[in-house]
Order: sequence, then structure tokens, then C-alpha cells
Amino acid sequence: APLDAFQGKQGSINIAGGTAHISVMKEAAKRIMTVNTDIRISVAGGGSGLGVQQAGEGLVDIGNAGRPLSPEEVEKYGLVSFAFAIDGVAVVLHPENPVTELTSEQVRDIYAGKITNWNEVGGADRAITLYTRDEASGTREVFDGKMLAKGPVVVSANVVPSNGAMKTSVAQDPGAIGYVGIGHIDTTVKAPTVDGMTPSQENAADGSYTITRKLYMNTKGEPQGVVKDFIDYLYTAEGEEIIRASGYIPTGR
Amino acid sequence: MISPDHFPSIVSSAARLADVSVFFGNAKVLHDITLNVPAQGATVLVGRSGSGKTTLLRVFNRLNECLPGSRTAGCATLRLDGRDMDIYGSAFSDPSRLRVRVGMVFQSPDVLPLSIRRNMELPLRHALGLSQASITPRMEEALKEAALWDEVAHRLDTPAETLSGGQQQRLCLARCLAMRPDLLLLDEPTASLDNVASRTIESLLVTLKQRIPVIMVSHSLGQSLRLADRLVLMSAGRIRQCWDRAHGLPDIAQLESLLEAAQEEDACCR
Amino acid sequence: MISPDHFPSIVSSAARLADVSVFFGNAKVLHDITLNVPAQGATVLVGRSGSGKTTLLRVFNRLNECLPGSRTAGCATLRLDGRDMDIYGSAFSDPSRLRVRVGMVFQSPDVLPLSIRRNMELPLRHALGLSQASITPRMEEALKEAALWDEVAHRLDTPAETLSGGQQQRLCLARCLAMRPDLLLLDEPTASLDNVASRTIESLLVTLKQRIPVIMVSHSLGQSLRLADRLVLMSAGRIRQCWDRAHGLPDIAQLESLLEAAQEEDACCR
Amino acid sequence: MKHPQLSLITAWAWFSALVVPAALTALTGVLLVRGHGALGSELFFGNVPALDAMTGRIPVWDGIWPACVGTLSLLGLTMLFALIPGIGCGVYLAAFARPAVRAWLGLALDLLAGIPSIVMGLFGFTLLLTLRRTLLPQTGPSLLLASACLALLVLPVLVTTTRGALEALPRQLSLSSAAMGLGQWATMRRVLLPAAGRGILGGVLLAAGRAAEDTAVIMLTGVVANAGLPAGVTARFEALPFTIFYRSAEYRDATELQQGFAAALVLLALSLSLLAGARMLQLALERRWEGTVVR
Amino acid sequence: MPGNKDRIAGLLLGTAAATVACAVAAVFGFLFLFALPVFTGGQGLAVLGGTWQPETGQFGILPMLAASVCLALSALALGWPLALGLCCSIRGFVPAPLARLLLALLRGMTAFPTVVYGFAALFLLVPFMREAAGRGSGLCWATAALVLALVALPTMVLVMDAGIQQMERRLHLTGAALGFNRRQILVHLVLPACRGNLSAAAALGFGRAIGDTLIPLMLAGNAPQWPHSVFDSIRSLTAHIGLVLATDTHSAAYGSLFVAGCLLLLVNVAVQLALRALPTKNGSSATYGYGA
Ligand SMILES: Nc1ncnc2c1ncn2[C@@H]1O[C@H](COP(=O)(O)OP(=O)(O)OP(=O)(O)O)[C@@H](O)[C@H]1O
Ligand SMILES: Nc1ncnc2c1ncn2[C@@H]1O[C@H](COP(=O)(O)OP(=O)(O)OP(=O)(O)O)[C@@H](O)[C@H]1O
Ligand SMILES: [Mg+2]
Ligand SMILES: [Mg+2]
Ligand SMILES: O=P([O-])([O-])[O-]
Repeated sequence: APLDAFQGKQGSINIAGGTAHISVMKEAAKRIMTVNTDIRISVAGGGSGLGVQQAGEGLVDIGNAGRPLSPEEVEKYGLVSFAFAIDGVAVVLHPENPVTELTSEQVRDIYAGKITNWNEVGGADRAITLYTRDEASGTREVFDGKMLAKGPVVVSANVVPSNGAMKTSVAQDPGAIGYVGIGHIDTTVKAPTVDGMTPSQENAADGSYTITRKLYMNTKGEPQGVVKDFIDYLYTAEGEEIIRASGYIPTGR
Repeated sequence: MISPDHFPSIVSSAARLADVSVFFGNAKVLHDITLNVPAQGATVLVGRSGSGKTTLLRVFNRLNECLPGSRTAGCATLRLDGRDMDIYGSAFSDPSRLRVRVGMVFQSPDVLPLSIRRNMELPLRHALGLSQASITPRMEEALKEAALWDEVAHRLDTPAETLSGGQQQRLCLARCLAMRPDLLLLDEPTASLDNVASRTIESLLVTLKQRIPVIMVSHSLGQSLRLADRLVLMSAGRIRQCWDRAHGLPDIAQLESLLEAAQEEDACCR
Repeated sequence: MISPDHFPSIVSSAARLADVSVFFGNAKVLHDITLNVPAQGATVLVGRSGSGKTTLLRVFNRLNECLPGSRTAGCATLRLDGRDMDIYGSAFSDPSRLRVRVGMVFQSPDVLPLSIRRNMELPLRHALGLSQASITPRMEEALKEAALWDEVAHRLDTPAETLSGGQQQRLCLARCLAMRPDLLLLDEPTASLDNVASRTIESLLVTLKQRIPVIMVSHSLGQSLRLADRLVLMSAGRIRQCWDRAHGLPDIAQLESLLEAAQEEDACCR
Repeated sequence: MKHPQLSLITAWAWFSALVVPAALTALTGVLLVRGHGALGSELFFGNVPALDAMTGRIPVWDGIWPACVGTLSLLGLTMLFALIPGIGCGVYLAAFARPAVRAWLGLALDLLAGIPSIVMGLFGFTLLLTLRRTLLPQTGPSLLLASACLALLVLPVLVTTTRGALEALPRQLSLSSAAMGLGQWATMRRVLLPAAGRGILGGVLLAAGRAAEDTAVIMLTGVVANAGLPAGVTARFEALPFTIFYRSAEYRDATELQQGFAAALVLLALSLSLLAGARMLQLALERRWEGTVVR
Repeated sequence: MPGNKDRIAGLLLGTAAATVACAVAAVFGFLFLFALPVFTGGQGLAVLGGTWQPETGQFGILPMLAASVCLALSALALGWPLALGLCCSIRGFVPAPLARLLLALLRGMTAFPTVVYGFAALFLLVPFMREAAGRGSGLCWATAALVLALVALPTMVLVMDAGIQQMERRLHLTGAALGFNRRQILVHLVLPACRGNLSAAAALGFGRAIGDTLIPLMLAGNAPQWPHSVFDSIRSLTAHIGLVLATDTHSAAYGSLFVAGCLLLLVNVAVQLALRALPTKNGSSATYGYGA
């Protein structure tokens, strides 16, 4: 079994960064530590920026990011990236919002503050409340680049610090619009189609939904010891099952 | 020696206590006191420490109620506006309405941490509700009456705490007098002063007691005998003996031996 | 009247001050005091309030140093173990070693908020470092000496604060005596007590002063004259006059007028 | 009425006396209503058997047990670091320091007291970076670092309450002790400290309360969402307040949310029992020092 | 020997004090050192600008400073009068049993974790504010200010009450004998004499409100805009630090966080100095004893 790789080993793995990754990391860590308590794994969030920063500074062993590393980051820190899953980034609304389809232009205008009421895009007469992510977010970077085409975001948009917090906020606010990794979508929020594309992992995998990104694990230099074992584990069949269960499509190595 | 509820020389009485007892928690501190306070002159309470003098004094302005655990039983009346009022009755459901009519000076000068002027004005304004126009003349008059005006007139706005002990005590007296009380309670007003300062206060009291009935406590037997029109000896929460100047006060030696005799009784209450 | 540094009747002296001045901040509170305290009997300090009596007393156990901003100049010696020791000198770089030899009783009874027993034991154990075995008999002996044993023997473990004022004051005295001091300082030890209680303390002092040299402050002129073997009149931080019982003490009236005369001088120091 | 000012104040006093408890009741009510269902061994240990979880034989990933242990270790370590310097400094300021030292150190402490906890966390983080670049390249965020920063955060509370409690004692108490021949330290140790015990303990309590509830400092210095029981002082750890903060945003389903509410209840209970326990300790200590028997 | 003991004790205690002093110096020193490169690196003025838009290279944190100050002041404006009202309640304006209950409640509130307030408010107050405002998300200035007022309340009450209790004990017999009732004593004698405690409580409350991270982070919405309306989403300096810490250690955004930290320190220094400059009689000991 894949977990046999950890037999008789010991050491610690500290993981932090992208909030989209957490459920995968946690489940993997749980399984590993259950068979071998000598391996200690800690999992934290913080956002992709934190993952890159802390892995770069050597504060964690694996720094997760929901975006590719920039060439400067690779050069400055000597980071090595391991993509392990594909995730789409989808616009999400409150489930009671009647709007079911949007165009990317409408999304851009909404985030730019040109459209301020849902009735301008076929919804009820209700003010739109905007939610965006913090500066360190990989999800935000993908959304800004691929959905908004680097268009502006009004300064009055609420800022939330994680994918989970985004889902929670949108789920509570009838006028909300926000965005999360597709893996986070459940019944508490609703994802409208964008330009006719339905956000789902299948569509993200087969390319019919284009606003996608990969999820990466980053290490400073080539991974060693249990850290390498951990990364390898996520590429085994059992690892891919975990990734799928969290709502992502495994990429394989 | 005469009976406490009948001083022969009494023309009219300023206050009367009938069977008044005071408890602190479960301890009975005053035992069924019956006392008649004449409308003229000074009534002086003497007795060992802890015999209940202060407590008795506080019966007259219901100040015992401000101490935790106290309870007062019995009947106490005060002559106000020509009528005998039950001070523990419904007429004074708010005891502060009684206290503005009864002035009290404590053993140690309790000036407020304010200027001299504000010390005088504060009770007049907020307890009596007087207007500024009537406050200023009252203040001056009271300070003169307490023989303090000349010493403080030029420094009314300095903190009262910068006055000497004797001056502070006279300020407290003046503060009472400005309220135009119907009865004056003095708890060892010269205890914390040196000889010379006490003499000043004493001579003030001699004139004052002509005008306002005074009940005072004194530890100094000499002072008691100098000032008293009536003398009340207390021990262990009871009135032991009363004298009247008209019928002859005891001398110091006599008083001292009486006090000493009371020691045994006090010991058991400790 | 005699000179302060030479009492004719002195056989040997317990303490000597030469040109001692005490400052609080910039204020000079004692001015070049020179005083010779005989090894026998009581030296009583009298004077108006604020004349520096307490401060002078505190010179002998260096307690002024515990008050913020104080400074002492001049020379003070104490006779200990047959030698005259400079108490501000290097022999007492730690003043608490001096203070265990000099007992002090304050004006208001300063019992610690502890049981009676712990009040007695605390200084014996922690200042003298005695063992429990030697503490218990010392405590009993001292309490007997202070005429308190019979009253407290059955309640040694009750809070000392439940004692009466007079009892508390005697407890403080007993606490000092248990330390077997070479000099006893008493600051108005009966000021907060009633006549009878003061008499008890007074009669205690009469026997005590035969054994231990006593320096005491008193506000009561009567008491001063009863107890004093030497009388020192202070005003405005200076010694004005000294008397010796052997050469005749003044009478009360005389003393009072002297005090009153000192008033002007004091007024300028207020 | 003659006193309109008084009636106005009376109305306001009643208003505050009603509105504050009402607000508090509403907030705790939410926790109780939505969280009580999750109180149970599942909340603490997930699906791991309680005994295995407590001994750490099987790591707990879905319960708050590691967070509880983490918070308690953090609290213990913090107090270990803070108590002695805090109380020592308070004593020094109250009795031993020269006036100039007192004024400057007092100012410094007031400034320290005003430092926001996130800034203290930031300090911890910069300290860590500096240490890594210089003396200790292997260090990382840890229980040790977090409790050291927390100790700094609560230090001024300890110092000021100790100092205040000592300075509030009657001056006569120290004069009497000195006159009895007790030295400066003996006076402090035997008389003043015990007499001020109540106030000092109050300060300790306040400090412990802050250490137990703080999130911002540890967020930057070593707390993580999942780590199991603390593996040592140099390892990362879980802590209740952070768990609650994390759950409030990251819950995946209704059960996890309910557990978040329940965790908040647990932290609340922990803090309040700390308060109650200290109060009892205080009464016992006072009785012992006074040497009086109950009658 | 007792003398030696004293010397050793003085030395040890002095060491404790010196440790504390070093710690204070270290905290200030580190933060200023880390903030310095921002200014020497030429980004200084950018950081002290009025717009935060990292995409366009604008890293101004002044809106956050304004938000922090506004938030703290409004929390104080809500909390301080309530604290005063509660003090009045406790000291005689409501029946004694209720007063005792209130005091116990307030003592308990000091042990009430901030995160618990934030969590409960997220599900109770936020939806309510959203409906009340009729716009926005309910995550706004007003929500955070309300909860912060509650957070800062018990400390303020206890500091005020420490002084009031002491003063009342000193003055109540005198006042009563002059014919004041208990409420008049409180209003006319005790409160004026406790001004030191009242302003110390305000300073403490302000410090608590401006220094809190979780409440604004969870409840204020975190939009980096200038505060205009109480229903606006705003970002405090503390929340800003929490949010931006995750960025690249060499970016200007990262540098801004040390400037934010220093700004918070400076505000704190200003409050402390202002408090010291206030003419108070018993101010020096005003903040003490609230733990008792
Ligand atoms: N607030 C109180 N609570 C409980 N007991 C009290 C209180 N005030 C006085 N007592 C008790 O009542 C008794 C009488 O006290 P009171 O103060 O009236 O005596 P006193 O004659 O004025 O004594 P002194 O001459 O010392 O002032 C004492 O035994 C005292 O212990
Ligand atoms: N701790 C202190 N700080 C500053 N000044 C002081 C201090 N103690 C005493 N003084 C001043 O020293 C002078 C003498 O005070 P002292 O207490 O010795 O007088 P006293 O003769 O004992 O008066 P009393 O009879 O009122 O006790 C006074 O003017 C007083 O103001
Ligand atoms: Mg009395
Ligand atoms: Mg004196
Ligand atoms: O996965 P995130 O970087 O958007 O938190």
C-alpha cells in the first residue's frame, strides 16, 4: 500500500499556504499520522503568498500555492513546484439569487463598480455587494488575470482572507458576488455560468471551462526524506482519491 | 443625677428618643435609649471608647444607615418648624431630607478634596438647591460665624486640604452652619487638634450653643465640663447617668472614677 | 530650664544627637538638634502640631529614611552593648539591624492585619531570626509585661483588629517589648485612646521606664508632666527649652502659655 | 423633581444596566443555541477513542482536544515566562526603584501595555526572521516563540497590578514593619506581598485571561490549523481561539459550524473556570497568611 | 544576614526590571528597524499615501490609519458612556441585587475571549446590520464598533469603579451628613473627584479598541477605503497587518506592514503622553488595582 513508504520513518512536515489546498493536505496528513505517529505533520492556511514566502524563507517544508510561481520567486528562493491538481475558479452567488448566467464582461463591470444592482443583469432589485480576496491569494491572482483581464476592482469591495471565508460570506449575504475554487462550491452557494461555461471540475479538466489554475506544492530545493514521501504519496492512487474527494481533478506527475 | 427623659430645666425639647436600639449585624450596640434633648444649650456625651457615643449621635441624622449592617429600632422625634416629626417615619422616607436639617461635624476634619469655596457651596447648591445669588452671602456669613472668614477670605479658591487642622475643622463647622441646621451634632470636634486650636473651637461653641441646640461627644473631661449644659454618661450602649448644669455637674475626679467603674461592663461587650 | 545637651542628673546617656538636621525634599524640618538622652527614665517631647516631634523620634531608629525625600545630617550615637555607636555610620549600613534594637510604638495602634499570635511572632521570627521554641515564651512574657496576657490568652488566633483600641495599643507595645529593645520610642501612644485606657498604658510606662530608656511624644500636657523625667519643648523644628524633674518641671499653665507663644513661629512654617 | 440632572443619569444608568447584559445574553445565547448540540466526546476527539486521543496514541484531526491541550500548554509556558519578571518588576517599581527609574520604567511599561497584540505578533515574526538569519538558522514558529511573545504582551498587566496593589497598601504597614526591624526584603516578603496578595492575584488572573484568549500574537508565531497534540516547545501547535477563528470561516458543513460554536463555548467555560478557580485560591491563601481560625 | 538578603533581592528585582526594560526596547527597536528599509528604499512616501492598490503599485496605508482611528473613537464613544452608566448602576442607581449581578457579570466579561465575541457577532449582528442598513454586507464599521465597544467595556468599568469605590468610601459619610443622598454623592462628589480614573479608562478603552485585530478582521469587511459612512466596509491597520503578512517578504506591500505596526505604536505613544499631560490628582495610580 502507498502508506507503507512511511513505515519506520520519523520526522516532521510543516505545511502552510493556499487555502484551497487545506482539505487535501489535512486528509493526507491524517492518514499518514494514523499509521505512523512518529511523523508529525502540521497544516496551516494563510494563502498562496504565505506559502511561497514561508517555503522560500525555509519556515515551512511545503508551501502551497494556487498559482504558478513567478520567475523571480523561483530564482530568488530556489523553489521547486509540484502541481498535483486542477481547480477552476468560479463566480459564486447567494443560492437565492435568481441570476443564473453572467458574461465575463458583466463580471468585469460588476467588479469595476459600473454595475451596482442585480436588476441590471437580470436579477432582483438589490444592491450588489462585492467580495474579493486578500493580496496574497492565488485564487485572486487567477481571477484577476483570467476573469477580470486585469481590470480594476473597486476599493469598497469586502476582503476576506480565505476560500472558506469567501464561501461563508457569500452564503450569508443575499446580494453577494464572490469567487472561490470550484472545489469549495457546495449547496450553500450557487455558481452561475460565465459566458455559457458551466463551472465544474469535469469542464475544468476537459478544458471547456477556461478559468482554471493548478494547485502546487513548493519546496525549497528538491524535497528530502519524509517531505519527499509526502509529495510522492499524493501522486499515488490513494493520493488521487483524496484529491478527488476534496473536489479537485488530479493532474498526475 | 437626674432621669434622662426629664431634664428639670427643659423649656422645650429639640429631640426625643424613646426606646431606641441600634444593631450592627447581630450585635446590639445601643440598648433602648430614652433621651430628651433640650432646645437650649449643649448636651455632652461622655463614656469609654466603644460605649456607643458616636452611634447615638448618628441616630439623630440617621447616619447609621450609611454603615453596612445597621438597623435602628424605637422612636425618635425631632422638633422641626414647630412640630415634632418622627425622623424614622414616612415624612423622611428619603433620609437626606432629614440630614440637611441636622448638621454634623466629625472627629477628624473631613473637608472635601475641593477648593474652600466649593466646599461651602456644594451642599448649598445640590443638597438645598439654592441659587448662586443666595449662596454667596450665606457662605460669607457662615465663615464669619466660624471665625474663619479673615483667615480664608483671600484664598477661597485654594484647596481646602492646604488649611491647617484647626482651620479645616472650623471649615467643616462653617459648612454645617451655612445649611442653617436645626440641630448640631459634633463628634469629638477637637480630638485631632492641639491645645491652642481646640481652645478656638471651644470658644466658638460657647456662643453657638446659645442659638442652636448642640449634641456633642467629647473625650476630654475638662472640655465636657466647660461646655456642657447637660452631661450624659454612657457605657456599654446604655445611658448610665445624666447631669444638668442647673442642678450641678460632677467634678473631674468623680467622672473619672465613674468611667473606670464602667470598665467591667464594657469588657463583656468586647 | 537647662541646656539640652547636659541634663545635670544624667549618670550615663542612652543616646546623643549632635547638630542633627532632617530635610524633606528642600524643606528643613529639624534644625541642628543637639540632645542628650539619659539612660534612665522617660524623656518627653511636647510642642505644637508640626513642630517636628515625630520626626525627631524617627531620627533615633532612622525611620525617616523610609519616607520619600528625607535626608538626615549630623551625628547621632546610641549606647549599645556598653559602647556608643554611630547609628548613621557604617556599623549600621543596614538600618534594620539598628531598628531591632530600638522599639517604636505609633500614635494609632498599627497592628498588622493578622492574628494576635502572628503579630507577635512575625518580627521575632523574621527580624530576629529566633526559633519557634524561643518565640513562644518570649511572646507570653511580653504580653504579660504589657498587661495584656489575661485578656488575649484564650483568643491568640483571632484577628488582632478585633481588639479594642487600648488593647491594640498594648499589643503594639508588647510586640516591641518582645524584641527586648535598648531604647523605646513612643509617639503619642495614648492619643487615640479614652481616659481609662490611657491610664492603663500610662501606669505600664511608669514601671517600664525604670528598665528601658523611653523617649515619648505626648499631646496631653497633664500626661507629660505625670510621666516625664525630662521634658523637651519643641517648636518649628527646634528645641526651645528643657526641664529636668530633679530641678523642677513647669506647671500646666506655664507650659500652655509657652506653647501659645510658639504659635507665631509655627505659623510661618505651615 | 428638583434634580433633572439626576433623573437623566438614572435613566442612563438603567439603560446601560439593561442593554449590556442583554447584548451579552444575545451573544452567548447564539453560542448556546447553535453549539450545545455538538458538546460531547465527538467534539473533543472526533472519531478517535477518548483514551487513545488523550494519550496521543492516535492523533486527533477532527476534534478540539489538541487545541485545548495547546491552549493550556501555551498558557502554562506564558505564565512561566511572565510571572517572575512581571511580579518582580512590579515589586521593584513599588519599593526598590529610584524615582527617576520609576518614572522611565513606568512610561516604558505603559507603552508596552499599549502595544496591539498583532504588533507583538509582528515583533515575534521579525525576531524569528532575525534569529534565522543570524544565530539560529534552524528555528521556526513554535510554542516557545508564541509563549515568549504572549509573555511580553501580558507583562505590563502583571507589573502594573502588582505595583498598584503594593502602592495601595497603607504606608503605615511598611513603616511599622521597618520599625520592627524587618529589612526591606523581609518587609516585602512577610508583610506587603501577602497583604497585597488579592490585588496581585487579580493581575495574574487578568494576564492569564489575556494569554488564553489571544489569537493575533500566536497567529504570526506558531499556531496552525492542524498539528495534533503539541510535540514539544519547538513545534507548532493548535490553540482554541485560533481554532474558533479558523472554524468560523472554514467550516465545510453544518456539523463543523456547530462544532465551532461548541468550541467557543468550551473556550468560554475554560476562561470562566480560570476566574473562579483563582478566586478560591485567593481566599485560601489569605486565610493562611493571616493565621486566623474560622469562628 | 538580612542586609545581604536585601541587597540580593534588590539586585534580582532590578534584573527583572532590566529584563522588562530590554524587552520593551527590543520590541520598539525591531519594528523600527524593519520599517526603516521602507523609507530608505524610497517607498516611504508611497506607503504614506492615500490609496491601496497593489496591482497599480499604490501602497498607501493612510485609509487604514483613518479607519483604525475612526473605529476606535466610535467604539469609545459607544462604550465609554455605557461604562460610566454601568458604574453609576453598580454604585447605587439600581437596586443592590442587580448591582451585584452586574459587577459579577463585568468581572466575568474580562475573561470573555474576543474571538468568541467575533464569532457570535458574525452570525447574530452581521445579518441584523445588513437588514438595518438595507445595503452592503453587514460587515462594516458600525458592526465592528458595536462589538469593540462591548469588548472594551469591562476593563473601562473596572478601572473607573476602582477609583469610584475608593472615593466613595472616603466621601460617603461626609456627603450623607451634608444631606446628599447616595446618587447625589456619586454625581456631585465622587465622579468629579475621579476624573483621573475616567480619563484613564478612556485611554485604556481606546488602546484596546485600536489594538484589536480579530473583531475588525472578522466584522469590518476589510475594504481598504477611506471611511465615509458607518455602513462602509473598512480595514483597520491591525487587520491590514493580518491580511498582508502573507505576501512576498520583499514586496512593498510587505514593507507597509511594518510601517503599519509603527503607526500603531506611535498612536499608542501619543495617547500615553496625552494622558500624562492631563492634569489629574490621582491619575498616576488610576489604572492600578482593576484586577482586584
Ligand atoms: N460600622 C460598624 N459596624 C459594626 N459595629 C460597629 C460599627 N460602628 C460601631 N460599631 C460598634 O458599636 C459599638 C459602639 O461604637 P461607637 O463608635 O458608637 O463608640 P464610641 O463611643 O463612639 O467610641 P469612640 O470613643 O472610640 O469613638 C462598638 O462596640 C463598635 O464596635
Ligand atoms: N513625610 C514627610 N514629607 C514631607 N514633610 C513631612 C513629612 N513628615 C513630616 N513632614 C513635615 O515635617 C514637619 C514636622 O512634622 P512632624 O510629623 O515631625 O510634626 P509633629 O510635631 O509630630 O506633629 P504632630 O503633633 O501633628 O504629630 C511638618 O511641617 C511636616 O509637614
Ligand atoms: Mg466615636
Ligand atoms: Mg507627630
Ligand atoms: O488558495 P488561496 O491562495 O487563494 O488562499
